[in-house]
Amino acid sequence: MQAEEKLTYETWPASPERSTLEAKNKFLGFWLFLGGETVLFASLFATYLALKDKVPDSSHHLAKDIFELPLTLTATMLLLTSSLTSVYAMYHMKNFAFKKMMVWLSITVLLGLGFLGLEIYEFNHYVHEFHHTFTSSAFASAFYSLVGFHGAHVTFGLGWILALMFRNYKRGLNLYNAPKFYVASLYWHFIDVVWVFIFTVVYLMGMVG
Amino acid sequence: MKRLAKWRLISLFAILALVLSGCGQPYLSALRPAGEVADIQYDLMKLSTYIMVGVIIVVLIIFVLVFFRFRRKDDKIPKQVEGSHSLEIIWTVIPILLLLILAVPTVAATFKLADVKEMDKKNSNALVINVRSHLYWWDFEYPKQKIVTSQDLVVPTNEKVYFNLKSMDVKHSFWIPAVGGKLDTNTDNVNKFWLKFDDKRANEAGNLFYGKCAELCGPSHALMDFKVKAISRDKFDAWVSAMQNVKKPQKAQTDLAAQGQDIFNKSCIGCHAVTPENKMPDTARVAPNLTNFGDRSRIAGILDHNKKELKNWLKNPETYKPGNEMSGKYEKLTEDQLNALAEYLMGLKVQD
Amino acid sequence: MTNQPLSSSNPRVDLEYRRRKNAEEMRYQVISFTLMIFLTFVAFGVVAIKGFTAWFVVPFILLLACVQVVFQLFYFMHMSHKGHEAPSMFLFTGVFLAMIMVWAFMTIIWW
Amino acid sequence: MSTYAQKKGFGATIWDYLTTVDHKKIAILYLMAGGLFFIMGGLEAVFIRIQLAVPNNDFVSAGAFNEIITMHGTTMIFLAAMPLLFAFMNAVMPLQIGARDVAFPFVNALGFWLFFFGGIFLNLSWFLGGAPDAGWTSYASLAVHSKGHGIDFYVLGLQISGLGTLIGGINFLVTIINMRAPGMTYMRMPLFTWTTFVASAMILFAFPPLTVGLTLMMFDRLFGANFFEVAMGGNTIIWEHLFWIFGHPEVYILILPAFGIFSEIFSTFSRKRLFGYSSMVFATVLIGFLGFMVWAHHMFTTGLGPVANAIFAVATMAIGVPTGIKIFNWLFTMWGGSVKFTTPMYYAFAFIPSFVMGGVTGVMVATAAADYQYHDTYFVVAHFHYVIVGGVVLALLAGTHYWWPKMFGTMLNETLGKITFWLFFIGFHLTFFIQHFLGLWGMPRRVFTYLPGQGLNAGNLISSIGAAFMSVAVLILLFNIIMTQVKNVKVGNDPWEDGRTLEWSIPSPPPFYNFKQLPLVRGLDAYWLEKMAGKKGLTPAEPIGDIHMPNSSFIPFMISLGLFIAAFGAMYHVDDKPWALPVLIIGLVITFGSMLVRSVKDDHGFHIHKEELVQEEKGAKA
Ligand code: HEA
Ligand code: HEA
Ligand code: HEC
Ligand code: CUA
Ligand SMILES: [Cu+2]
Repeated sequence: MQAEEKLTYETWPASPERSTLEAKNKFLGFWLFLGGETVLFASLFATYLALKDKVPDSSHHLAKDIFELPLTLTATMLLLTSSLTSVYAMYHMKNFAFKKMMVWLSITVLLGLGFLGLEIYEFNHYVHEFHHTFTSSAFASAFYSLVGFHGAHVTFGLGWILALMFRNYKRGLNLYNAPKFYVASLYWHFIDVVWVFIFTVVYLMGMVG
Repeated sequence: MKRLAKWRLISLFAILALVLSGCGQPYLSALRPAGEVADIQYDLMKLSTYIMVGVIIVVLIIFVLVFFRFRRKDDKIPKQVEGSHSLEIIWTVIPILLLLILAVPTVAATFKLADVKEMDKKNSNALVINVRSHLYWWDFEYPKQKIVTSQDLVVPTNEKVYFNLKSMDVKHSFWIPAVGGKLDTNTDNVNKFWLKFDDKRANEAGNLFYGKCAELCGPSHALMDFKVKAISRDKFDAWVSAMQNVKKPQKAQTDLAAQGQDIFNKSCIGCHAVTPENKMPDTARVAPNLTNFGDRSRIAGILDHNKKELKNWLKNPETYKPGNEMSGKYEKLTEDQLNALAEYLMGLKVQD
Repeated sequence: MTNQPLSSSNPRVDLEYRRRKNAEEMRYQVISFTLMIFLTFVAFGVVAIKGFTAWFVVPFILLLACVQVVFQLFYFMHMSHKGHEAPSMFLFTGVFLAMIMVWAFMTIIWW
Repeated sequence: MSTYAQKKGFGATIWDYLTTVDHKKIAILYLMAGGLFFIMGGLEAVFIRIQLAVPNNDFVSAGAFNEIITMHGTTMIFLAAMPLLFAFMNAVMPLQIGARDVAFPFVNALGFWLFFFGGIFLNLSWFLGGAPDAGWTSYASLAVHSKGHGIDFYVLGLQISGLGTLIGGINFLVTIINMRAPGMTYMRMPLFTWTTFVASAMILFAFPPLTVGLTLMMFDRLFGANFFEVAMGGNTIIWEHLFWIFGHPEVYILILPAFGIFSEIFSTFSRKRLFGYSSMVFATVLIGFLGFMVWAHHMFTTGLGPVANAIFAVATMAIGVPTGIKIFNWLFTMWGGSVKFTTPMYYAFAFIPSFVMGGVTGVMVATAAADYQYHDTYFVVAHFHYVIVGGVVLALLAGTHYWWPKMFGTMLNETLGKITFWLFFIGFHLTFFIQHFLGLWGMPRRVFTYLPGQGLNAGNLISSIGAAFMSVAVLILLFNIIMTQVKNVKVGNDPWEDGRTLEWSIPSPPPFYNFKQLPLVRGLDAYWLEKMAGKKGLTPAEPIGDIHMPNSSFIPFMISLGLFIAAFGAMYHVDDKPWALPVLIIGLVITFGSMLVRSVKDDHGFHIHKEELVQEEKGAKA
C-alpha cells in the first residue's frame, strides 16, 4: 500500500495523519517547529511588554487611548470560530469525508480572511486617527511587530490552506496529503493560541492601563 | 600611528622581568589593587584561583596516571566497566561544595559593591561624580561642587566616591583596573556604583591611575583612555576651590597666548568650555572642558602632555583618534596659529 | 524511508467504534469551544466594566487566557492523545522558556 | 539506480552535489564550506594577532580592525564551528542510529544551502563597502550608530544562515526520535547521537530569540523602527538580552557535540565502554537545560542590579558540576583501559586539561563581583578560546581524523596528523595562556592597538607567535588532506579496528542507502557487542526488500538563492536605489515560487529493488 494509493472509507486508517513514516516525521517535525515558534512569539511578547507605552513625549497615544474593545472582540470571535471550523474539517478528514472537509476548510478560510480584513482596517485606523505609525515610537514599533507578526502568520496560514485545497481539489484524500491537511490545521490552531495571548496581553491589559 | 620599533628588545626583557613578578603595572593592573573595591575583587580572584588550581591538579594527577599506566601494551580486551556510583557521587558532591565555598562570598561581594544607598540619601555629604561618556572622551561633573572637568578625573583618597554613569552616544564602559571593576555607561539609564582609592597605594602608583573604556564603541575605542588623579582630601578640596574660582575664562598670560585665546574664541569655544561651572545640561557639553587643560597629564587621554603633541593633535586629530568628533569641525590652522593656541591652552591652569 | 502504513489492518468492526469515538470527541470539542467563547466574553467583560482594580483584572484575564489555551492544545490540537509525548515535551519546554523570558524582560529591563 | 558507483564527469559531479539530498554528501558539503570559512576566520585571527604583535602597530587601520574582529567571531561561530559540527552530525548520526537517511532529506539540503548563501552574503560585505564592525555581539547602540551597510550584512546574512541551522536542528531531532533502527532505544544511543539530540533541541529554542533580535535590528536600521532608539522610547538592553538568550545556549550548542565526538574517541581507543554512560546522558541533558538559565552572566556589568547578578552568578556556577561529571567519566573510561594513541586520541587526550583550564576560568568569570574586573578584557578572550579552541576546535580536528575514513574511504596520514597536533597544541597554549594575564594587567578586548609603557608588549608578542604555530599546523593539515586524497588508499569497514558503534559495521564510505537491511541493535555499542560475540556484522532486523529513497532536487538551492537575492534588495532599498525594490521582489518570487513548486509537485522518491541489491552483493563478492 503506497501513500498516494486510493483508499476507501473502510481502508482509511484511524490516524491518517500519522500512518506512514513520512507522515509521522512531518507530524513530529511540525510540532517541534511549534515549540520553536512559542519561543519566537515569547521574544516578541517580552519585547512588547518592555516597550509598552514607551513613547518620546506626551503627544503620542498610549495603549489605553487607542484600543477599542468591540473591534478586538469581533476579531477574536472570528478567529476562535475558525478554529472550531478547522476542527470540523479534521473530523471529516478522519472520517474520510473529503467534500465535507473542503467545505469546512473553506469556511475556515473565509473567517480567517474576515479576521485579516479587520486587522488591516484596525492598523489603518490607528495610522490615520492617532498617527500611531510603525516609526512613531518604540511602543508603536513593538505593537506593530508583535501583532503584525501574528497577522503574517494568519496570511501564511491562509495561503497554505488554500494551496492545499487547490492542489488536492481533484484528487481527494490519500495518505500523502492527509498529514498535510492535518499539519496545516495544527498551524491554524497555533495561530489562535497566540491570538488568545495577544488579545489578553496587548488589548485587554492595554485597556486596563 | 607612530611606530615604536627600537627598544622593542630591551623593553621585552624589562617586561619579561615583570611577567615573572606577574602583576603588571601598579597604575593599571587589576592584580595590584589600590582600593577597597579592587581588594574585594582581588580576594575573590585569589579564592577562585586557589580552588581552580586545586581542580586542575586533581584532574592532572588522574590524567598523568592514565597516560603512564594504561597505554596499550597487548591485545587484551579490558573489562567493560559500566560505571561506579560511589565515584560518581564523589565527583558530584565535591564540586558542589567547592562551588558553595565560592558562591557565598560572591553573592556577598556583589551586594556590597552595589550598595549606593549613601549617595541617594537626602543631604548626605558623600562625594558624587556624574560620569558622562562620549565618543572617545570622558566628562566628569561634580554636581555638589558645581564644577565640570574632562579626561582627568580628580578624586580624594580614603573615602567612598560615588558615581552616576551614563553615555551620551553609544555604550561605553567605565573602568579603572587598579581601583575596581567596571560598570557600563548605558544610553538608556544611569548606573551607579562606588569606588575607594587607597592613599598609600595611590602614592605608590604615582597618584595617577589609568582608566579605560571597556566596551567596543567604534574605531577609537582602544584610545578612549582617561586618567585618575587620586589625592588627599585636603589637596582635593584645594583643587575644587581653585576650580570654583574660575568664574570667567582665564586671561591669557602672554601676548602669544592672547593671540591664541582670540583664535580659540573664534573657532573652538562653540564646543569647548573654558569655565568649570555646569550651567549647561550634560547633553550640551559636546567637547572636553578645557578649564584646567594645562594641569592635565595627557592630551586627549593618550598623547604626552607637551606643546609639540598638542600642536600635532590640533593639526590633525584624525591621525591620533580615528573617527573622533573634533576632526574637520574647525578651519585648518597655520603653524603660527598652532603655536598661539598651544601657548594659550597650556596656560589654562587652575593650580600651580 | 518506507511509506507503508503502520496500521494496515483495518477490520470492519473497528469502523463503527471509530466513528462513534470521533463523534464523541467532536462533542467535547464543541463543548470546549463554547467554554472558550464564554471565557473570552468574561475576559472582555471584566475589562469593559471599569470597576475592578488592575491588580485583580490582570491576573484574572491572564488565568482565563491560560485556561483557553489549554483547551486549544488538548482538545483542538489533540495533545492529550497518545503519541504526543515528544510534542508535549518540546512544547512545554518552549512554554517554560517563554515564561522565563517574559519574566526577565519585565523585571530586569526596568528603566 | 546503481549509477552512483560509476565515474562521473566533473560537471556531473558538481550537479550531483548541487542537487543532492543524501546526508553523507551534504555532510561533505558542510565539511568543505565550514572548512573554507574556518580558514577565512583563521586568517582574520592571524591579522588580529599581527596587528597586536607590537604596540602602536599600523598593519590595519582602526576601522578595519573592528571589521576583522567582528567577522572573525561571527565567521568562526556561525560559519565554521557550527557547520563543521553539522558535517559530522550529518555524516555519522544517521549511521549511528541505523537509519537510511535523515527524516527530511530535502530539508537537510535546504538547511545547507541557506547556511551557505547566508555565509557568502555576510562575507561579500568585504567587497561591498565594508564588513560589520560592532563585534560579533553587535550591541544595539553601536550597531544602530554604525554607518554603511556592514551591520545590514550581519543582520541579513545571519538571518538567512540561522534559518538553515534551525531547520537543520529540527531535522536531526525528528530523525533521532523517529528513525532509530529496531532495538536502538534512547539509552543505547551512542553519545555523539545524544549530544546531537540535545544540541539540536537547544538550536530549536535558542535560534528564535536571535531571529527576533535580528528582525528588530533590521527594522530599526532598514525600516525606521525605534526598538533601540532611546530618544523614541527604545531600549538597547533588549538587544543584549535577546542576543545572549541565544548566545549563551549557542556556546553549549558548540561544545556538546564536541563532547560527543570525544566520548566516541575515548571509548573506542580505550577499548572500553564509556564509563558512567547514563550519568553522561544525564549530564548532557542537564547542561542543555541549565544553558538557558544563565545568559545574563554576559551582562554582569550592564547594571542589572545585585539580585539579578547574584542569581545568574550562582546558576552559572552550577554548570560546572555536570561538566565535571563528564570530565571524570572520560578519565575513568581510559582508566583500566587499553589506550592506543592515534591522532584522534592525541586530540582527545589533550582536550582534557585544555578544556578544564577554560572551564574553570569560566567559573571564575561567573563570580559576578570579580567579573567586573574580567569582563571585556583579554581574560574573557582567553577563557572562551580555551573552551572553544581547546574544546570545539580540538574536537573538530579529532573528528576529522577519526571519521575521515568513514566519510571518504581513506585514512589521513598519521605522522602528519601528529605533527599537526603538536604544532597546534603548542601554538594554542602559547597564544591564549598569556592572554589571561594581559586581561588582568588591564588590557581591554577589542582594542585595535595599545600604547607602550603599560606592560602589555611582551605578552602580546608571545600571543602572536603562538598564532603562527597554529597557522603552520593548519597548513600541514591541508597538505595532509590533499596528499591523502591523491593517494586514495582504500580502507575497509572498521579501519581503526576498535570501532564500537554502527557506523563502523558498514563499508567506508557507506553505500548511498547506508544499510541494505536495517540492523537489529542488541545493546549499547552495538557493533562491539557483535564483534565480541564473534560475529562479523550486525544481525539484520528485516529481510532484504525494496528500499525507498528520496529524489535529488535543485529546489533547495533555488529557495536559498532567492533569499540571497532578496537580501540585497532589502539592504539597498534604504539608499533609494531604484533597482532595490525589484530585486527584493524578484528574490522573494524565486524563493516562494520554488517553495510552491515543491509543494504542488508530488515527489515520492524512488525504490531500489531487491534484485539490484542482491545483484550488487554478488558483484562485490566476485
Ligand atoms: C564552547 C564554548 C563555551 C563553553 C563550553 C563555555 C563554558 C563556560 N563559560 Fe563561557 N564563554 C564563551 C564560550 C564558552 N563558555 C564565549 C564565546 C564567551 C564570550 C562571548 C563574548 O563576550 O564575546 C564566554 C563568556 C563567558 C562569561 C562572560 C564573561 C564576561 O564577558 O564577562 C561567563 C560568565 O559567567 C562564562 C562562564 C562560563 C562557564 C561557567 C562555563 C562552564 O560551562 C564551564 C564548565 C567546566 C568546568 C568548570 C571544567 C570542568 C569541571 C570540573 C573538572 C569539575 C570541578 C570544577 C569546579 C568545582 C569548578 N563564559
Ligand atoms: C569558533 C570560534 C573561534 C575560533 C576557532 C577562534 C580562533 C582563534 N581566535 Fe578568536 N574569537 C572568537 C571565536 C573564535 N576564535 C570570537 C567569538 C571572538 C570575539 C569577537 C568579538 O570580539 O566580537 C574572538 C576574538 C579573538 C581575539 C580578540 C580580538 C579582540 O578582542 O580584539 C583574538 C586575539 O588574539 C582571537 C584570536 C584567535 C586565534 C589566534 C585563533 C586561532 O585558533 C585560529 C587558528 C586558525 C588558523 C591560524 C588558520 C589560519 C589558516 C591559514 C594561515 C591557512 C591559510 C591557507 C590558505 C589561504 C590556503 N580571537
Ligand atoms: C565639534 C566640536 C569641536 C570643535 C569645533 C573643536 N573641538 Fe577640540 N575636541 C572636540 C572633541 C569631541 C574632543 C575629544 C576628542 C576625543 O578625545 O575623542 C576634543 C578634544 C580637544 C582637545 C584635547 C582635550 C583634552 O582634554 O585632552 C583639545 C586640546 C582641543 N580639543 C582643542 C581644540 C581647539 C584648540 C579647537 C579649535 C581650534 C577645537 N578643539 C575645536 C570637539 C571640538
Ligand atoms: Cu568607549 Cu570603548
Ligand atoms: Cu555564556
